[in-house]
This record gives sequence, structure tokens and C-alpha cells, in this order.
Amino acid sequence: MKMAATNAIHMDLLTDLRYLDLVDQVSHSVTKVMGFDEDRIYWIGMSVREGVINAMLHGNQMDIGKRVVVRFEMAPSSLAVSIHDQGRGFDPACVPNPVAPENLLKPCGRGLFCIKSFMDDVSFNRQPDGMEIRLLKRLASE
Amino acid sequence: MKMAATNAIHMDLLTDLRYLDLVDQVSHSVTKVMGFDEDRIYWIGMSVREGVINAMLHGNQMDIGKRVVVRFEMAPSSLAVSIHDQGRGFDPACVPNPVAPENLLKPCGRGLFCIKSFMDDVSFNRQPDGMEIRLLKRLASE
Amino acid sequence: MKISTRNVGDVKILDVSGKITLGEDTAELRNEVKTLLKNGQKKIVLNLADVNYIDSSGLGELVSCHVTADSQGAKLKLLNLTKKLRELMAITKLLTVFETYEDEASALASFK
Amino acid sequence: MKISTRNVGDVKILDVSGKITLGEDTAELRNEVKTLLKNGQKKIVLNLADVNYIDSSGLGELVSCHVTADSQGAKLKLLNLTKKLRELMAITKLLTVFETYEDEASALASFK
Ligand SMILES: Nc1ncnc2c1ncn2[C@@H]1O[C@H](COP(=O)(O)OP(=O)(O)O)[C@@H](O)[C@H]1O
Ligand SMILES: Nc1ncnc2c1ncn2[C@@H]1O[C@H](COP(=O)(O)OP(=O)(O)O)[C@@H](O)[C@H]1O
Repeated sequence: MKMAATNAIHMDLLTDLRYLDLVDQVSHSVTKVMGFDEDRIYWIGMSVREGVINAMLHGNQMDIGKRVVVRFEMAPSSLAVSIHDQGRGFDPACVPNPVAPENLLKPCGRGLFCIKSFMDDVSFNRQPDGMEIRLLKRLASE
Repeated sequence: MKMAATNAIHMDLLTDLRYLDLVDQVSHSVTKVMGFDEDRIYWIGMSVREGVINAMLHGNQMDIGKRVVVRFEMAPSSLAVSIHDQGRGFDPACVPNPVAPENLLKPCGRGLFCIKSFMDDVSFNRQPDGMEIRLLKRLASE
Repeated sequence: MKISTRNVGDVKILDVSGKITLGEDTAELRNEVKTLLKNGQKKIVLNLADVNYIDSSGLGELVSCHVTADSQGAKLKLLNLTKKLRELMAITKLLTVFETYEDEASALASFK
Repeated sequence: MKISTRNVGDVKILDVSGKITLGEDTAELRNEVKTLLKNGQKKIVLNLADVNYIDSSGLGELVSCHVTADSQGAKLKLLNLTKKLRELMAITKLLTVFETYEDEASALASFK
């Protein structure tokens, strides 16, 4: 009953970058029907995309036999997106800060930072069967 | 392991017609990434939409507390879409044929007929917890 | 859905655009046709060139308009079906119900 | 992603359009810049007006181009960032790394 007011979309995908656009499009449709404005639709879409890229690339190491599960939970006042891979996981505390002066000129390492900048809350759950990252965006956030 | 080559999207929605466009958009994105041509993308989208309308209208009687579950199963050579409502179900054999001369001028009753025209296979499963209709479209169908 | 109405001689042409689907305000079309019939209009053309989406409810709406017109001794004809709409009307055998035209001149001439 | 190259005096302008994202062939941009540097080009402008999508990999690609140019004593400047790209570069502090310009004349003048 707790879930009664929530719509959910669950995507269970093979590890293949050609599904990035599909995830993107679903994210756009979901955030649009929820009433997010154009800017937020864009940044949420980018965050979800970055999360799925990480799940496929770093998590599943592009092993097409492994799966990525993306779940959109549309509550009345917020969207939660969880992205689950089948990789070994990682410790987010060990990820270098890309805006520290010594990292500014590095060619990578900006994905998680962007996600954290655009979403209201990001949590990481290292689970026995893979890594889960969970993104939250409130409709009323400034 | 049987599911290994399949991508799936599962939408668990409240009974509210404002989600029709969301379902439509997901259907379009799914059929596009699968490689269906523009015409088929259109007709599959319309079929799914008609199925969801029936589930909300006739199945759940527009009771917003009831749910509609739409599941897209993307196999390498076919798409299966199942639409599950929480209504009392119906006997498809009792649905009048809309192209019979005596029904041609009726204002309704063309939805299932269209679905059957555009999909390769349609099956109906009356279940204890609601009605399920299952649509199949093969990539190679003419 | 949007409708704009114009006269060509004694024929009313309704230029319909957008979606004719469940959820859209399809009653608008029916009411527009009813009002015309009440005012004694006998020759009506629905120009559907800019209808970009129609579903089974929308088809039903067109049939209702046709039936109502018929019952009042008026003629309702269809103009400029899109390829998709023509296909849909062929499958549902509605091409046998409606008179359809591919250009406005022929539609108008058919009333002569 | 598409790139077309033009000369204005001794400055090379690369008009980039489309997406700069993982999966797109972003190496193309890097290779183009490398070729120019190899040919002794010292003044390069990337015109990003028509870049409609960029992700964190794309940002990394721009940084790589900058670093490579720098290491060869050349200057790579950015022209016409979209609102979204400017926001992204502000957040990731890359506006402190790149020289950016809002019109071509100023970008060209900056090399004088
Ligand atoms: N799903 C994941 N599984 C394992 N490691 C991850 C995952 N997501 C991120 N990481 C780790 O965090 C680092 C930073 O990721 P990110 O900020 O997205 O930058 P980038 O992908 O460019 O390295 C990655 O290099 C990787 O080591
Ligand atoms: N999910 C459903 N649950 C219960 N009845 C249904 C369902 N889908 C279809 N029906 C029955 O089948 C009939 C025909 O449906 P359809 O061909 O879509 O036309 P319409 O919706 O215009 O009546 C409906 O009137 C309804 O009685």
C-alpha cells in the first residue's frame, strides 16, 4: 500500500551502449510527465546516462552477458532512479575530486561529480550481487 | 538463462490517461532501438496505446487505485508486449466484429480489431487478479 | 485538436488539425458538426490533412459525425486523409462508409 | 559529431556540431587537433555553437585537446558555448582552464 501513489518503470538491459539512448528517452518521458521543467529534464537525463555508462563500463566491464537494471520510481513529489550493475563495486570515498587543482586537467573522472551536482541526493550501496547507485530529485528543489 | 538475450522494460502505472503518452513514448523508443521501420513503430505504438486504454477504461474502470502493468520484452527477433489490468476480464470471443455490416456505423468497438490487424499475434489470459493481453510483433514479419 | 471553419459557396469546410484521440476533446468536433446541422447546413467537408494522430476512439468520432449528418439529410465528406488514416479506414472498412477526396476541388464538385 | 575546418588568417577554426559523448566517435576531434598541431598550427578555435549534447566524456575530450595543444606551445580556445555547456564547465571548474569567447571576432582578436 505504501507504493500505491507511485508509478514505476523498470528497465532490465544487456550491457550495450546502444541502449543509452533508450534510457535517455525513458528518462525524458518520465521527467516530462512528472512536470519537471526543461532544464531539469536535461540534467536528470544526463545524470541517469552517466550512471548507466558507469554501470556498463566500470561495473560490468562491458561484459554483454551482465545486466544493468534501471528503476524509475515516480512519487508525487520526487523521482528516484536506481541503477544496478553486476560488477565488483567501488568505494565512492576513494574517487578523486575532479575539481581539485591537481585533477582539473585529467581527461576523465567527472561523471559522478556531475551526477552529484545535478541530483538532490545520491547514495551508493555495495551489494553482494553488484553495485547500486540511487539518485533522487525532488520536484520542488530549487 | 533463457532470458539472457532479452531486454525488458516493465511499467507499473496508476490508472490515469495522462500516462498514455508516456507508454507511447516508451513504445516508440523500444521499437526504434530494436530496428522496426517507421510504419511499424507507428502501428505497434497505436496497438499498445489501445491496449492500455482498454486496460484503464474497461479493465480498471478508471479506478485510479488500480494499476496497469505494461511489459516490453525485447527479444532479438521479436517484441512481446503484455498489458495487465486489475479488472474482471472479458471473453474476447464475445466482442462484436466491428467490420460486420451491422456494426460498421457503431461509434466504438474498433480497438481490439486494430490491435489484431497490426500485431502478428494477440493472446488473452483471464487471470484471478485481472486480465492480461499479450501482443507479439516479429521483426521479420511482412 | 483544433478546428477552423470556412465557407466555399454553400459548403462548410472544417479544417481539423492535431490529434483525434481518446483524452483529446473529441466532443468538440461532434458539437461543431451538430451546431452546423442545427443551422440547416447540408454540405459539410472535414479536411483532415493536418490530423497527425487518430486512434480507434477518433475513428468512432468520425463515424458519429457521419451518422448524425445522415440522419438530418445532410452529407459529410472527408478530404485529404493522411496515408496512415487511409490505411486505418481501409482496415476497419470505413472507406466503404465515407466518401473521401484527395483534393478540395473534387470534394466541392461532388456536391454539385 | 561533425567537424569542418576553416582558416581565418593564421587561425584555424573548427566548427563542431552534434554530440560529443561516449559512443560518438570523439577520437575524431582529438585526431583532428593532433594533425593540426603536427602541421605546426599554433592558433586553434573550437566553435561549439552547434554542439547540442555533451557528457562527462565529452568534457574530458575537450580537456585532452587543450592539454595536447598546450604541450606543443599552441593555444586552443573555445567559441560559442551553449548555455548548457557553459553551466557544465562552470560546475566542473573548466571555465578556469579554457579561454572562452562569445563571438568569433573577439576569439580572433585574442590571438593578436
Ligand atoms: N558502477 C561502478 N562500478 C565500479 N566502479 C565505478 C562505478 N561507477 C564509478 N566507478 C568508479 O568511479 C570512478 C569515477 O567515475 P566517474 O566520475 O563517472 O568518472 P569516469 O567514468 O570518467 O572515470 C570510475 O573511474 C570508477 O573507478
Ligand atoms: N482490458 C479489458 N477488460 C475488460 N473488457 C475489455 C478489455 N479490453 C476490451 N474489453 C471489452 O472488449 C470490448 C471491445 O474493445 P475495443 O475493441 O477496444 O473497443 P472499445 O474500447 O471501443 O469498446 C470493450 O467494449 C470491452 O467490453
